[in-house]
Amino acid sequence: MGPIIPVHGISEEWNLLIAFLIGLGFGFSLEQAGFSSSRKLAGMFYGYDITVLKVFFTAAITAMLGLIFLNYLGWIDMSIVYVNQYYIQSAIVGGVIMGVGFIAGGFCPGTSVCAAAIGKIDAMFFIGGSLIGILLFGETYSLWEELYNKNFLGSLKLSSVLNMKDGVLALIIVLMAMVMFWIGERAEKKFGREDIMKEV
Amino acid sequence: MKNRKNLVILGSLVIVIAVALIGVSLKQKNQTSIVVPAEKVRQMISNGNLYYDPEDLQKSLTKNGNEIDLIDLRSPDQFLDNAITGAINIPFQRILEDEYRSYFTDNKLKVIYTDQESKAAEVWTLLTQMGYQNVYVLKGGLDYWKAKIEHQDIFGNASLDNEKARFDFKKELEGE
Amino acid sequence: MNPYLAGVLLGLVLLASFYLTGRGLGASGAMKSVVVYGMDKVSEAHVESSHFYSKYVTGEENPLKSWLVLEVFGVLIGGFISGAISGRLTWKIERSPKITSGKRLIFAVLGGALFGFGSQLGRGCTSGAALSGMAVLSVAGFVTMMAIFGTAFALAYFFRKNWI
Amino acid sequence: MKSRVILAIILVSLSAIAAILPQKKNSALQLNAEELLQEIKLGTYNIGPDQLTEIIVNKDPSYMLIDLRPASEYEKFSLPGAINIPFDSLFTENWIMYIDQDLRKNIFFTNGGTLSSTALVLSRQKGFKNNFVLAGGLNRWFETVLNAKPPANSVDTEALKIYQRRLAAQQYFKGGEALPKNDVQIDLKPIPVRKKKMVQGGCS
Repeated sequence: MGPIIPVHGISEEWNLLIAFLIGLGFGFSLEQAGFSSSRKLAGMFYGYDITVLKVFFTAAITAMLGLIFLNYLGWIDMSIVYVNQYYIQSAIVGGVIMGVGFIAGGFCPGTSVCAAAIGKIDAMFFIGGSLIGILLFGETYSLWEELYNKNFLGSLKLSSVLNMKDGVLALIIVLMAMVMFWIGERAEKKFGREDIMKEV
Repeated sequence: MKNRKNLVILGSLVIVIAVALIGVSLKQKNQTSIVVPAEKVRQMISNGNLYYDPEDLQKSLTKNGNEIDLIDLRSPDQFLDNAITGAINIPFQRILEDEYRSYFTDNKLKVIYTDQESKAAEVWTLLTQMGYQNVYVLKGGLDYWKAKIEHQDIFGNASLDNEKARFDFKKELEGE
Repeated sequence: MNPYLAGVLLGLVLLASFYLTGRGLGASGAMKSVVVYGMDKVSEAHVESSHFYSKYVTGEENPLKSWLVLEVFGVLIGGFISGAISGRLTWKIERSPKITSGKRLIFAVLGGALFGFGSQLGRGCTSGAALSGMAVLSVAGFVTMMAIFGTAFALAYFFRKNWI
Repeated sequence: MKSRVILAIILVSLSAIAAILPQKKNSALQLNAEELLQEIKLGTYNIGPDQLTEIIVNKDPSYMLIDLRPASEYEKFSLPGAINIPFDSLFTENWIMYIDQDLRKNIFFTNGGTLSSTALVLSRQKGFKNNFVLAGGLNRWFETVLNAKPPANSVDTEALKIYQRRLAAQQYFKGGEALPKNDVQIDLKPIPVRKKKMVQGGCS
């Protein structure tokens, strides 16, 4: 039963090797999706290219359904799988700051690494900026420490908050995503920018 | 027309996935999950729900043998060689096989035994964790039964309470 | 590649990560390890006294020998392989014709700094918090995702010259 | 057909199946009935009286003796270095870190061995490793080692060897030359708690 490494106590070296292999797949699929282009990424916010929306939600839903089926078949122990811890304030404030960074810089950390790999100089500057930002946070940590640790709600799952089965929530999310894809594709038609799409 | 063909292909794809999922989940049928948590079973033992007293067993066996299912968990050889009259034989190694498991599903009182208590108690723990509530272990095991009930060997050293210290450990070690 | 197909592929990679290691993907954590490593080299005392850095340094262990650093190293190689296959390897500053290269780079650094800062406060970036978090249905994942994309949408108008 | 429509059909039908499926909880570390029966069949968790003697005489530090009897009996007598975890408080928070750990091999014992065997099976079902049980308990240990009787067949050299070893052990335990009695205890440092195997994740 999975998750394989923590359950079977597999050594740290194997864990790191698998991290590298998973990273390979991650980088490959990001690049194939076209996430190595900042103008393509930013396209989502202007409606001329909603690739980000498509890839992001399709990936999240695929993994979500996969986990539900693996769990049903008894192949994975979901109590061991990491569920992100929820601190209300810091998640929202942090998310808002990241949002500003996204529209200003045109990347997020994962895609910037991927874009830097194929020679995008702006992505390399973005990575440099990220390091500066993290350093800044580390140096001024005492100012944010209270906010950072406020209102800890544990590894909260949305399905338990809404008091419904994981599968039902997944169905709702899938339906919502399909509506979003439909709206997005219509937007692509309306705001389409041939000139930009040719360049990226 | 082309669209309809695509739909058929897609529909059959979905059906194949669904069938595969159901198939895989059926294949795992021979996994019996534990329904009673370990701590609850431990409490049952502390509350004395583990044992069945041999004298009570003897009484109910002579009175009306149908009240209790007496189950010998040892091997068939041992069972043929020497067993309590009225017992049936289910080697504990095979207890989860379908034909034997069905013995435990009715509500009749079940008393299980091995030569000593401890193996029967281990199997009792498993059965109780699986949710069978009406199973008990013959206190003292077959050894006590043979010595005290069948042979009336009053002076023998067979003890009913297995967990009672049979020696004064401290005195034995430190000398007189 | 068709974006939906790429999404399924990415989802399968994420699923493999959960099945094998019990954790999702991430990126900003690796950058933090680099920062912590750098600070540790500059001033060990400073790292030990900081409530933030000290969380990520244990004994003599090199902070770079972590799961996320290796994973992001894989992203680098994986991205390169994909770029090479699809013939996209070029040195290039991607920008809208409406701004200069210099301005684009300044915005990139600025955006990077904001993203780096926010990812630490929000305990993860788009991949670690939003994507992986949503896959396990965690509230944190949905909240972070909405905060990132909502803010970016709201401010898109002011940055339009950068992109279109 | 548009790729979005294909994707929608597949994902919606899969998630509809997911919505119908009952919610299950798996536990990778806990054993199911078949696995537990396999353990009972093998019985590899049993330690015999002579093995226990060797462990005590060699002062093997990788073993920890755990007395499951009530505190009153423990105070009167226990094996050298044994700690007391009464059966009634076996899975309480105070003690669970001693039986769910990766560092030492625990040997459970009681007077008769029945309770300790059930404790072993229960802890095994909970997924705890590194636990063993003294088969037959203290009673059998005393009977076979400290009250050892010469083998009936004196030609059997193997049995004779075991008997001589037992006599030496009697000297050791009764004479109190090398090993003091039960007043010496293993230094009871708390074993580092092994929390549930949680993985780190996210970007932290």
